[in-house]
Amino acid sequence: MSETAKLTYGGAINAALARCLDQMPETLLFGEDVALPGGVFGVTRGLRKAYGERVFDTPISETAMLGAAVGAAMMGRRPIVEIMWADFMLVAFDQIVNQAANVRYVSEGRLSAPMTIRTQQGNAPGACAQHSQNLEALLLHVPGIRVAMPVQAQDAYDITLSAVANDDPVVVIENRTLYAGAKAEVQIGGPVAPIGGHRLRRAGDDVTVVTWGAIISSVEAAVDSTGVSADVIEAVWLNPFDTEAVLASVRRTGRLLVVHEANLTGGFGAEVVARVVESGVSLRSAPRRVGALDSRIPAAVQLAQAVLPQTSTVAAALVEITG
Amino acid sequence: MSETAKLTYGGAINAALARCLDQMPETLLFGEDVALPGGVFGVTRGLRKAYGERVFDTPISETAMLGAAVGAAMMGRRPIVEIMWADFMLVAFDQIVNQAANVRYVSEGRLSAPMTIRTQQGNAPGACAQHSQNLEALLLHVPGIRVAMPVQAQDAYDITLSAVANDDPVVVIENRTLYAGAKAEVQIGGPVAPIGGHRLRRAGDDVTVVTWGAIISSVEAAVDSTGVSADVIEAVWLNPFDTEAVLASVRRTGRLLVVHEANLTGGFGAEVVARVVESGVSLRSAPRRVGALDSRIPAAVQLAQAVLPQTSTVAAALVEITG
Amino acid sequence: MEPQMNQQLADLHQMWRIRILEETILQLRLAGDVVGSVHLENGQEAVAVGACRMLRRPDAVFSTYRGHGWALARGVPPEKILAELLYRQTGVNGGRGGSAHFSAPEYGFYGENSIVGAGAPIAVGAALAARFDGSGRVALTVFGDGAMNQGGVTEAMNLAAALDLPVVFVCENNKYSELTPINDMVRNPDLSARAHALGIPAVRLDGNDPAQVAAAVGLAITTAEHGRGPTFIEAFTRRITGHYIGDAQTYRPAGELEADEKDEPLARLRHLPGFDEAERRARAEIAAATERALAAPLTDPSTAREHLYV
Amino acid sequence: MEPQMNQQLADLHQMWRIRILEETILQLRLAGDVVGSVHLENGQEAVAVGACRMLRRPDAVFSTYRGHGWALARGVPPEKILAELLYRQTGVNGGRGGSAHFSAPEYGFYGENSIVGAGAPIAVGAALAARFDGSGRVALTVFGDGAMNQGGVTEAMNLAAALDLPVVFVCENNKYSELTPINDMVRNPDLSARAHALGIPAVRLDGNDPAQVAAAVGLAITTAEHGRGPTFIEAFTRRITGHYIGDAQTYRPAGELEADEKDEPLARLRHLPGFDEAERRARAEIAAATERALAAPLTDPSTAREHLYV
Ligand SMILES: Cc1ncc(C[n+]2csc(CCOP(=O)(O)OP(=O)(O)O)c2C)c(N)n1
Ligand SMILES: Cc1ncc(C[n+]2csc(CCOP(=O)(O)OP(=O)(O)O)c2C)c(N)n1
Ligand SMILES: [Mg+2]
Ligand SMILES: [Mg+2]
Repeated sequence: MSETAKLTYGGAINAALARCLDQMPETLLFGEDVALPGGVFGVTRGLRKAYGERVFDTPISETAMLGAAVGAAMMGRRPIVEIMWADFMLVAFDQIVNQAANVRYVSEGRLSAPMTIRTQQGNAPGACAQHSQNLEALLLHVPGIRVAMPVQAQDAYDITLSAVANDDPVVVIENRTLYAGAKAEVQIGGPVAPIGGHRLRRAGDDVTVVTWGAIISSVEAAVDSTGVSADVIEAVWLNPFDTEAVLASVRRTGRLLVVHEANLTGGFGAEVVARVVESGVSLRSAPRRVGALDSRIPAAVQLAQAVLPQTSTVAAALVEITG
Repeated sequence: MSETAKLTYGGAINAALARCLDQMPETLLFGEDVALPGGVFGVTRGLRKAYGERVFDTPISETAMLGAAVGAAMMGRRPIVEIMWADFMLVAFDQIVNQAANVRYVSEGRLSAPMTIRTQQGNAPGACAQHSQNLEALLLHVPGIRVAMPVQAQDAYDITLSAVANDDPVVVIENRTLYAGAKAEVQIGGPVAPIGGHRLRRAGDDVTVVTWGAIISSVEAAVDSTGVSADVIEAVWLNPFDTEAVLASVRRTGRLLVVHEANLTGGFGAEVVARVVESGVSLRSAPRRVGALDSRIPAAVQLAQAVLPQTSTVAAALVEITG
Repeated sequence: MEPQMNQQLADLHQMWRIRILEETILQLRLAGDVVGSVHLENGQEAVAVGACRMLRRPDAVFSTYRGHGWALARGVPPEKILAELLYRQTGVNGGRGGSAHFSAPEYGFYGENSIVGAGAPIAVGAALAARFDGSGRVALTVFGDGAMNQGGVTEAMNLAAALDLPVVFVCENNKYSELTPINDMVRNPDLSARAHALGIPAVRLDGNDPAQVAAAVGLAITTAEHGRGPTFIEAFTRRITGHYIGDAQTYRPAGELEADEKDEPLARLRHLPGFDEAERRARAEIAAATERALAAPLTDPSTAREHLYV
Repeated sequence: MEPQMNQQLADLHQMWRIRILEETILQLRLAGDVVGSVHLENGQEAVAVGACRMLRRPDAVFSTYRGHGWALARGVPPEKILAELLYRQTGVNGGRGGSAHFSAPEYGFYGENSIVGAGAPIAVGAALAARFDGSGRVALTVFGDGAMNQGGVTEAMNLAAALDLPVVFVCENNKYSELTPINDMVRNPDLSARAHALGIPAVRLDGNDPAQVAAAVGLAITTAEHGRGPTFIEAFTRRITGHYIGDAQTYRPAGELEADEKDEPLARLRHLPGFDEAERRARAEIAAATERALAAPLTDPSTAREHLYV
């Protein structure tokens, strides 16, 4: 039964998690401060009360948390584990890359790990270098893991459901700057979509812009302010990545700009560019990437601004590539 | 005083480490089984005996080992730490990405972390999925870390020295299939080069092949067997990456093939392709990448062969791109 | 025969099966039929045998790379193990796992792990699942002395203790981590003290005696069944082969290996009347299994891309 | 005055300096001059003050994100700390570290760390360096109760114990990890037992009493100087502000915060004759420092790319 509700991004995730806990009895939800406190960003508020012991707090032990998710998933549970900041994955990256990712393949399909890792990433004013990274590219090089990055409340709702319902490990990367934003009309209770797909955020003819994550607001602002006629493809799912949609658009526009908040070198933007040019599609100008400089992220806001991509950088790239 | 010696790849690293310990009193060498046993591959044989307590064994505690390297380096030591398999970095990735990489930048240059991480990677017949990965791309997305990948004995010697002498964290990725190979004439004792640069392994006109790691032997075999006239650029240093050399070659050949053993999606090959096409250099055909399929690596040799790039795959790509 | 004697003979037979399986694997490896990294558990058989005979159907075992014997003791047919190491279609994972990373969930063997310590948190997850799935499962994870220094093992033990989860942590203390003595890598050689400190009941015992191991695992299961959570067992044992094939064991003090060979679980039982008979039966079984495994077709390489995702 | 009294007044003054520094930071944060994540250590000042007064020049402190007071107690001028949080050129790192990740090695403050537990292995490295550099350095690392459950901390303690390295592990047990009580996350509330189990001498003490902390740290330094390696100190204390700014502390049982406020280190010393005077001096100092910090120029954004590599 589909209905709509006015929800923030965080509220949409909360609603999706509630639905998962409600309709999939094999779900578990755990992480640091997620249960009794309801999450440091309030995203899991009320879920412990509503769903009892299936929602619980853990020690500050990311390796044990992720390992426990792998093991519980192997046994048929559907754990949803929160890693409070994407940066913290790195203390336990083995459990994602060497463990979760291998379960299905190495067992020849006899085992699986239907687990969801919720985390959030990115820079916000004043965050330190250890709380500012955009790490999706690390995950996107790992076969066996799915990755999504919702930005709109509706996507946050839908993708959370699709991720939890999927039978492989999925990392859903949220963004804390969005949690408490404006409320939006969110369709809830509809059918659960399979994973994958993209969102077309702007339609245009002169350039294809591929982007993901919270920086899409800069991209939209840049498109709107420059008046460039752009197809803006939001890759809400990065694995599986909708290469076909990008190619179809570039075939039409003949130009490609990729924008991400992560630093450029080795970012997933390179993969998008490589796939497009390998396809042999003919381009009217050289493809471009906009991302953070290859730097650590300073805490100082004015310094971070100099490192991270800004609306003006995106606008300049749009003008240049179409000019 | 430069002289030459006949050394295996492993022997060349051993000689370089001995020279570091000898000439740089602030060096330390540690890791699992590196001291008394001389390393599970014998690479550090004899060093404990020759250099005493500065060479020592550690518990199976990669986080503590890498953290200890960071801390000792901050204090002016020059630790060389061995991570036995690149796959094992992942239990302690935080100490590389969130700790070592940040030391200089976040302290505004007041601190530094002149440490070297030696590890080895890649598939060898029968290795399991957790001992087969090629993980350079993960490191190459991390600003603040340098990365090299020597294949020839001379490079192994030179790069080890350059890495240890460098004042930033450097990861030297070796390959265990090379350690006990044929001996080669190695120039030892010469001046220590700064980090960076590439090696031109074949010179030719019709295609630029950029590659790194042990797979270069497949690349060379493919070039030789197809008779394609190829510039083969070995990126022994991946960070800093010698973009200029690649561009100069592609400007001449008009074609680009990148070959790596790591799986394609999100591999560093994408970055190389992106840099080349972003430069606007005009290409005679679409660039191509050859790498492992996006898969986990099966233990079964015949399955691994189906997943990993083979000489025949490289040869086919060479013929196709130049044909 | 008395029941105790029956049990001893049953254990003996199981230990012989493991020993001969391992010896067979060694031969296959030396002959080049098996390639790559292989870790044998010769000398350590009593831990697997003592523990697995107490486990019930729903229980789940998580071992390390040194896991062939654990799989066998758990009931995985030797042919399927050998076929796995030989990369045959009939292997438990069609050769994708290989010696160091195979699993056979249909026998309660949830797999080896080649990352030191990484199986412990995963076992905790299997125990967590048991809290909700009504299976009554107890998860048993086995790792070495050296693995105690991998942070994730402490995290796993603490999580199991904090949540009262039904986990049996078995530490096979064989004195060495690869080529390095554990006692050079810790200050306090009593590894069980770490479990104690986390509030986990812990016992140290002779891991070359299957009866002692079985008793402790039995108690651990009861503890878990009563909702009282995890138990830690430090089982002293010795491997009488190298860490890997080709390990010359030069790190062993003079005489140690000889002493270990006298004290290994099979040597201890040489006096038993059924000793030779148990060996014969095991040899026959493993030989037949080897023949069948070798005769099975290699897994088709065209399947290599399957099973990455659902 | 007797020396003891002198010491008490000196400690009191130091604690006031920290308290007022933190209060000032809170005001700056609420006013929007400081932005982002800020973790105050109100109520926990006695640990930093007791410990740092025992440290010698070459010693190295590694704290967490809750480190302003540790830096101050180590001798970093308040102006440089405030300027750091205000992203000024005159900040200890020109604003690159910010509240949660700054360092000032010239004062023996090797920095905060915002990854729970990550500072412990790094401190072990600083102690390792001391074995070879003739500095006589002791490395002190401080972390919270919750950090004890991060595997790297156990690894670090074991490595220090195995190598007899001069490290002081200080665990500030303030009962909470963010919003979650530590006693819900462990079975054995005695965290020092974990150090004991690793063979590390461990002590539990009243962390609101600088004298107790100082005595323990002094002993730890002597232990380290004699080549006997690490010491673990579990210092009980309470933070009387939220974990982060904006934390409403709804997770606190009724009456707890009030009790904590009565028992916090400054409240305990209210009877001392020099109490008000110490506060006045501290206020004047921090106010002047704040003024200077606010007047300093913001770090030039054009420098943002510098210092990534040598
Ligand atoms: C995280 C990690 N570090 C290092 C290794 C390499 N390694 C494999 S086995 C081993 C020794 C393990 O010793 P122990 O835990 O005592 O087990 P045993 O082999 O003696 O059964 C090491 C260091 C690994 N596999 N994983
Ligand atoms: C590896 C990691 N996991 C989680 C966090 C988020 N986090 C920051 S502070 C904190 C609580 C730490 O509690 P404790 O160690 O008791 O220190 P306290 O804040 O009480 O001083 C958590 C979970 C983190 N920074 N790093
Ligand atoms: Mg061992
Ligand atoms: Mg705390």
